[in-house]
Amino acid sequence: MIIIITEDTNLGAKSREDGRAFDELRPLKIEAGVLERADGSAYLEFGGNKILVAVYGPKESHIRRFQRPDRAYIRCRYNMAPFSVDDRKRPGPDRRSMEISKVTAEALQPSILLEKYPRALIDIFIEVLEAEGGTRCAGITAASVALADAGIPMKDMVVACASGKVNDQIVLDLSEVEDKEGQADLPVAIMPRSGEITLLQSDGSLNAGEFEKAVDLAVEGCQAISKVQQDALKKRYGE
Amino acid sequence: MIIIITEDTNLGAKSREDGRAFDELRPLKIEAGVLERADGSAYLEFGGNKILVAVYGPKESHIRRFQRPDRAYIRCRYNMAPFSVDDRKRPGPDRRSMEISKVTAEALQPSILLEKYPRALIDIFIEVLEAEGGTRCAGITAASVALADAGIPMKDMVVACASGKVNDQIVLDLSEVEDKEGQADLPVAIMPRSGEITLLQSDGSLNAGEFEKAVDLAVEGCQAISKVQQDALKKRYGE
Amino acid sequence: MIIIITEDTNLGAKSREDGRAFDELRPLKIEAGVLERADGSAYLEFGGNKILVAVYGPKESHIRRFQRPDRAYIRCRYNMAPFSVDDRKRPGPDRRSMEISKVTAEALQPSILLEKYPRALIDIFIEVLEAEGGTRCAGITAASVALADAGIPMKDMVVACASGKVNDQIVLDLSEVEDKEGQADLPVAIMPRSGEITLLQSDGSLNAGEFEKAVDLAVEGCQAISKVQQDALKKRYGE
Amino acid sequence: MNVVPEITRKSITDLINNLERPDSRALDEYREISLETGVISKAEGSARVKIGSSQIIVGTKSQLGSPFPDTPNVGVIMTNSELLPMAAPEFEPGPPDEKSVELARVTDRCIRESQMVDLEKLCLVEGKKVWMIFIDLHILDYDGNLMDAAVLGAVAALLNTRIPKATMVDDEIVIDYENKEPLPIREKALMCTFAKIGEQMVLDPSLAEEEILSARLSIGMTESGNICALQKGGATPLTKEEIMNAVKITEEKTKELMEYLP
Amino acid sequence: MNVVPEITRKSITDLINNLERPDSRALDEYREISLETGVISKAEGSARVKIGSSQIIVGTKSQLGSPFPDTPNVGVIMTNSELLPMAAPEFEPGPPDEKSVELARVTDRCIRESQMVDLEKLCLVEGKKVWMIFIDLHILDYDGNLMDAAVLGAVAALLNTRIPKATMVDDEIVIDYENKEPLPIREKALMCTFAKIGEQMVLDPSLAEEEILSARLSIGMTESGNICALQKGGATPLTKEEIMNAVKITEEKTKELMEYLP
Amino acid sequence: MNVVPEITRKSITDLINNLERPDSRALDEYREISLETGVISKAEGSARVKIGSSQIIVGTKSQLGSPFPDTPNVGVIMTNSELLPMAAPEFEPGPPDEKSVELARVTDRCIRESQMVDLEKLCLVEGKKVWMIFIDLHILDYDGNLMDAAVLGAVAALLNTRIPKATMVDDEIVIDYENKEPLPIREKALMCTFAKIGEQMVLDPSLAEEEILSARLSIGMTESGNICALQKGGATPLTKEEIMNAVKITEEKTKELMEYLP
Repeated sequence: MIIIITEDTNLGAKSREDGRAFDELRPLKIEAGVLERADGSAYLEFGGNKILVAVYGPKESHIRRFQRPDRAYIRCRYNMAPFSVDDRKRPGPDRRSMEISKVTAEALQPSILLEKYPRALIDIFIEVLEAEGGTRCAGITAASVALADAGIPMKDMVVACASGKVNDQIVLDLSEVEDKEGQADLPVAIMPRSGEITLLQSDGSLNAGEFEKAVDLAVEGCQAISKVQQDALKKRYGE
Repeated sequence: MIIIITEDTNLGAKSREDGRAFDELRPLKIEAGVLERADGSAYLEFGGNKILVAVYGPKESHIRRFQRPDRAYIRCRYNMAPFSVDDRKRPGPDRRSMEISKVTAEALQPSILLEKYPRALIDIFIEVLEAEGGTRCAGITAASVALADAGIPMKDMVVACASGKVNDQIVLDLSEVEDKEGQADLPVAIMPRSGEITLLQSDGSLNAGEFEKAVDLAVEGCQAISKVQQDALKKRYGE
Repeated sequence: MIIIITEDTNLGAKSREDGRAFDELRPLKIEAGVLERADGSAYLEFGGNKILVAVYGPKESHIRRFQRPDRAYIRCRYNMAPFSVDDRKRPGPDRRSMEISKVTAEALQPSILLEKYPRALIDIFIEVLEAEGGTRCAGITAASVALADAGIPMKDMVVACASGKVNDQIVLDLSEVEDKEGQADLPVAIMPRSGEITLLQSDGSLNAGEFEKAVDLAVEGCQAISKVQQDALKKRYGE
Repeated sequence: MNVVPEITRKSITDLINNLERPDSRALDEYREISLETGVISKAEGSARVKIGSSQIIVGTKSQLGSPFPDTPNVGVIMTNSELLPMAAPEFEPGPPDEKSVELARVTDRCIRESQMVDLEKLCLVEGKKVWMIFIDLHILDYDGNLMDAAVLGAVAALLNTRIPKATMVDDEIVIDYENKEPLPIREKALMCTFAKIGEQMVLDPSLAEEEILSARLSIGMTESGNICALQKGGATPLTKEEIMNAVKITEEKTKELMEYLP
Repeated sequence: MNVVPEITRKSITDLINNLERPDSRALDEYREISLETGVISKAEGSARVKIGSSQIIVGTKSQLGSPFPDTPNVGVIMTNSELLPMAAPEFEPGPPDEKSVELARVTDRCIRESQMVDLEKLCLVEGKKVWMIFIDLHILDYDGNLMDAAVLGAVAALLNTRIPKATMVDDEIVIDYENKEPLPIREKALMCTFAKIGEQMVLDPSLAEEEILSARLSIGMTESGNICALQKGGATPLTKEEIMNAVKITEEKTKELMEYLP
Repeated sequence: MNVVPEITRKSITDLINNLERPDSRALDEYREISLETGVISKAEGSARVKIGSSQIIVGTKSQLGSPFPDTPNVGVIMTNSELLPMAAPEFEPGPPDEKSVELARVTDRCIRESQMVDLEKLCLVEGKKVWMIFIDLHILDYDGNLMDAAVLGAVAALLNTRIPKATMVDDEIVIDYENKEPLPIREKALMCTFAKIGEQMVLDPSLAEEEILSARLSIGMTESGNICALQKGGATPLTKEEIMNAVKITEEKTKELMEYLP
C-alpha cells in the first residue's frame, strides 16, 4: 500500500500532494529519433511516465479495412507494457486501450495531411513503458514528435495535456494519485497554432464554470508542452 | 427457486403445469417489419419468448467462405441476449448457439429460391431477447416472416413447433419448465404446403409409437402457427 | 502418483529404470500408409509413444502467408490428443506445441526438394495419440516416412532421436520418467546419409565433453532408427 | 465503412449551414423518443428506448462478486454493449470493436461518475462480497446517436431494476428472492450528443447526419447541471466556443430528456 | 467446400434410385466395422473405431469437479470433438466449427439421454464434488458417417473406462488410483445414420454419398428400442414416411451394431 | 516475410566467406552492447539492453501463486515475450507468433536449466504458496540477434529484482513491502548465438546477416561452462564440427558477456 503523508500547512498554490502549483507541469523530457527500424520515433518522460512511440508509413496496405480511397488511413495502437503498472498487466488489448487507441487516432488525424497519400496506411504504435497518470496525453504528445520525425507532412503538431479537479481545486496535469483520488480528470489535445481542440474527454464531476476553467488551464499546459516538442525536433534536426 | 404447486385434481386434457390442454399452444403474436435498417424483420412473442429477427440480402459478399457459384449462401446467427435467461449469459457464440444456427439455416434453406442469386449472401440474424422454452422453433417461425418481409422469393414459409413427452404424456409446445423436467423434446419444422419436414431433432426418450405421435402433434402445431405467420404478413402488406 | 522402485543393485550398462542399456532404444514400430484421405501417412510406436502423421500436398494455397515465390512452404502442426497425457490436455495449440511445430518444420525442411514446387503448400500434421517421452523426435521420424509415402521428393529421410544425462550418465532415448527426473535432454535430428544435423536442442546441464558424447550417441540412435524407417517403406512399397 | 456520395454530403451541409435539417428539425431538437421499462421479465431491470429509429434494449442483472482490491467497500457496475449485426448492414458478427467499446465505456462513465447508484450500499462484506450490476446494451437498430439512447436506456433500466434483498445471518449471506428492492438511486444523469456539420453543431444527429459529421461531442450531465462525462469524437477539431455552447444547450436538454424517465 | 462434378452426382444418384450403391452394398448395409478398446494406456478408457475408412480414436478422462447448480447430485459428461486437419484435405486447423460442434453435441445427447451412465452414482458430495467424464473424439480419417462411428467409439470407450475409487474418509475425499472401477453402465444406446439420395434413404453413407446427399437423418436408439436422440441435417426436407421407415431400420440395425461392443 | 535481393545475399556471403563482415567485425565479435538496470521504477526488476540497434526492455514482477502439482516445493518463473509491432515493419499486432514463443521459451530454458534462481527458496508453503516471477521481454527495436539480448536483459533484470519479504506469522502470510530482498541467485548463465552464412559461422548476427542466414545456433552457458540450453534454427543443417566449434567460442564469449552484468 502507498501511504502518502500530506502536511496540513501546505496552502495556496503549493497545496498539491507533490508540491506543485495548480498550474505546474511535471518535469518533461522528449527525445526524437530513438529507434533504428521505425520510420519515426520519440521517447518521452513526463513525471513518472515513460512513453515510446514508433511511426511507420505512409505505406501500402493489403488489408481492405485499412484503406481509404481518398486519403491515408491511421492505425493507432496504444499498449501498456506488463511491467508498466503496479500489478502486472496481462499482455494484449483490453477495452481501455481500445478506447484510447481510437481517441488518440482521432486527436492526431486533424493535423496530418492524409489526402496526400490515398490508400496508404500510417501506423502509430504507442508503448507505455511506465505509467504514472496521464499516459494518453503523453502518448499523443510523443506521437506528434514521432510523426514529424517520420517526415509525415502535418499542418501543426498536436499536443495534449490533462487538467482536472482535486481537493475542490482546478489543477493542471494530474499525477496518478491525483487522478485516482481526484474529483475530475479532463484530457485535452489541441493544434497549438489555431488553439482548436482535437481531443476532449471528461471523467468526474464539474460544473460549467469549473469545466471552462479546466479547459483553459489544459490548453495553457498544451501550449507549454508544445515548446518542448519543438525543442526535441530542433535538437535532432537543427533549427 | 421457482416453486410450482400443481393440484392433484388436475386431470385429463388440463393436466399441464400452466393449465394448457395437451395440444394447446402458448399465446402467440407475430409482427412483420419492425426494424428500420434491416431489409426484412419480424418480432415474435410466444409464451414468455421474445424473439427478433432481421434479414439482410441477397447481397454481395467479399468472403470466399460465404460464396457458392450456383446459388445464394445463407448465413444464420442465433444469439441470446445476456439478459434473456435466468443467469446472465456471457455474450458471444457458444456450442449450443452454433448448433442451433446450423440447424436453423438447414430448416429454412429448402423454402428459399437460392438459385436465383448465385454468389449472393443472405444474412439471417435471430436475437432471443427473452427465452422461455422453444426458442429455436420460435426463431425459425419468425425468420420465415422476416425473409418474406425482405422480399426474398420462397416456395413456402417454413414454420416450426416442438412437441414432447411430459409426465408420460405427449404434449405440444413445451414450456421452459416442461422442457427441463420433461422426458423428451422434439422440435420440428415443416413446409406447410407439402407437410415435408425441414427440421427434426429429438432429445429424450420416446418409443416408436410415442415418437410418431409427437411428430404428428408437432406438425399440427406448425399448421396452426402458419396461419399466424400469414396474418402477420397480411397485416403489414394487406391481403 | 507413480511410485517407481529402483533396485540399488542395478549397475553398469543395465542401470536404467526400465532396465535398458545406456545406448539401447525403446521398442520401435513404424507403419507407412495408414490413412485413407491423406496423401501420405505413417503410424509409429516407440516405447509408450503412439504417433500418427498425415501429409497433404504439394497443393495450391490461397493464403498469402503460406506462399513462397521460389519454393514450397511447409506448414507443420504438432498436436497432442487430450487423452495422450496423464492429466487431460485442453485441445488447441499451446506455447510448447507452437515451438515444437516450428523446430519440426525446420528439421524436415533441409531434406525436401522444395524448389520443385514454387508457391505450393505442404501440410504436415503430427498427432500425438499417446506420449511417453521423446514425442518431438518420434514425430519427426514418423513425418519423414509420411512425406515419402506422399511421394514428396526428398534428398534424404530425416530421422530423430534424443539422448540425455540421467544419474550422471549419458544415455540414449530418454523415457518419460528419465526426461522428468534426468539432468539433461538433447533431441537431435539428422540426415542419415551426410550425418548433418537438422534439429538440435538441449535442455538441462551438460559440460562440453558430455555434450559431445550425447550428440554422438543421439546420432548413433538416429542411424539405427533410420533402418526401421526404410523397412517401413519397403514393407509398403517393396524393395 | 459507408461512402456517402459527395452530392448528398453537400446538400445536407448546405441545409444545416442555413440552420435547417433534412428531417425539418431545429438544430437543437431531438427526434421522437419513446421509452418503455420492464420489457424483459427475466432481466432484473430493463428498458426499450427509441430515438428516431435507433432502438436499444437494455437489460440489467445482479450477481454477487468480489470488489476491486482498491475499492473494497463499493459495488461494481459493468456495462457491456453489442452492436448487433442485425442493427446495420455494415455491422459484422464478432467481438466488440472499438466503436462498441467506446459506446459501453462512455455510458459506463456517465453512470459511474454521476454517482447515480450509491455503490457503497451495494457492499455486503467489505473486501469480500459486493453486488455486481451488469448493464447490457443490446443495439437492435442503428439510425444514429446511439450514445444518448444508450445512456437513456441504461438509466431507465437501472431505475427499473429490482435486486433480491441480501442480509447477513450468522456469517452467511442470505439472498431473498421473494423480497426484491430497487437500487439505491441518487441524482440521475443523461447524455446529449452533438454533431458538427458544416459550420453548425446539431443535436441528436440522425444516421444521415452522422455519416457526414466532422466532429461529435457527447456530454453527460446530472440533474443539477454537473458535467459527469464528456467525449469528443471525429476527425475534425472543435473550438472552445462550440464546446461551451453545447454545454449550455445540454443544461436545458437534459431536463427535457429527464421527463421520459419513469 | 467440395464441388462434386455433376456427372458423378448423377451416376451415384441413378445407381441408388435403382437400389444399388457405388460400393455394391445394400441400401441398409453398413460398411466393414472394426472396433478395438483399450488402445491408449494413458486414457482411462479408449477405443479405436473404423467404419469403412472413417477412423476415430475416442479417449476418456475423469476429473473431480463441481456439479451444475441445477443438477447438484449428478456427475457430468463432457463430449468434445476435433475434426483434425489430418482427417480430410478440406479440414483446417482452428477451433471447432459448427460441423464439429454438431458431431460432439449429438454424440453427447445420445449418451446422456439414453441414461447409459448412471450419473447419480458419479456424485461424491451433493452440490460440491462429482466426477466429470471427458469424452474426446479424435477424428483421424474422414470417409463419411462420422456420427455413427463417434457414438460407437464413445460408447465402447465408456465401457472400457476405469476410474479410481473415490471414498469419503472423515470429510476428506480419498482417491484410490490402485483400485479402479468401471463406470456404472445401464442400458446402452447407439446411432444409425441415413442419407437421402435421389428417391432413397441409404444407411451409413460413404464419403462419396455424403458429398451428394440432400438430407441426413441420424437416429440414436437404446437396446430396448427407445429413440434417445435424433438429428436431421441437410438442405432438403424429409417426409414423415421416410423418417418412420428409418426408425424401423434403426431398430434392427442398432442390434447388429451392439454386437461390436466389448 | 522479407525477400532479400540476390545481389545483397551474394555480396554478404562473399564477404563472410572471406572472413569479413558487412560492419567490419571479426566473425566472433559482438556489436556494441549496452545494459542499464533499474530503468522501470514500477517493475520489481528491470533492464534495458541494446546489442547493436536491437533493443529490449525486460521487466520482472512477482506474485504469490500455486506451485505446479509435480513440483510442489519450488517457485515458478514465467517468461513472456512480445515482438512489438513497433520493433520492425514486418511485425504485426496480435497474439505471440511462433518466433515470439520460441524466443520466450529458449530464454526461459536458459534461466531455468542453469538453476540460476534458487527456486526452492521461493516456496512459502509447500504445495500451496510459492512466488511466481514473471519476466516480460518487451522487444522495442529489432536489428538481429534477439536471443542473446533477451537472455542478457532477463538475467540483468533478475539480478536487479527486489521482491517483498514474505514470512509466515501464525499461519498467515505477511508480505512486507517495506523490506525488499534480492532473488536468491546462484551461478549465472548467458547465451551466444551464431549464424551460418556461406561456409562460416558468425557470432551475433546483425539484421542484414539474419535475413540471409541458412542456420542459427544459440548456446546458453553457465559461468562454469555448462551448456544449459541450446537451440538450432533455420532450414539448413549443421555439422557436428560446426556445433562443437561454436561451443568452444561460447565458452570464451560468455565470460566477456558476463562483464556487462551489474
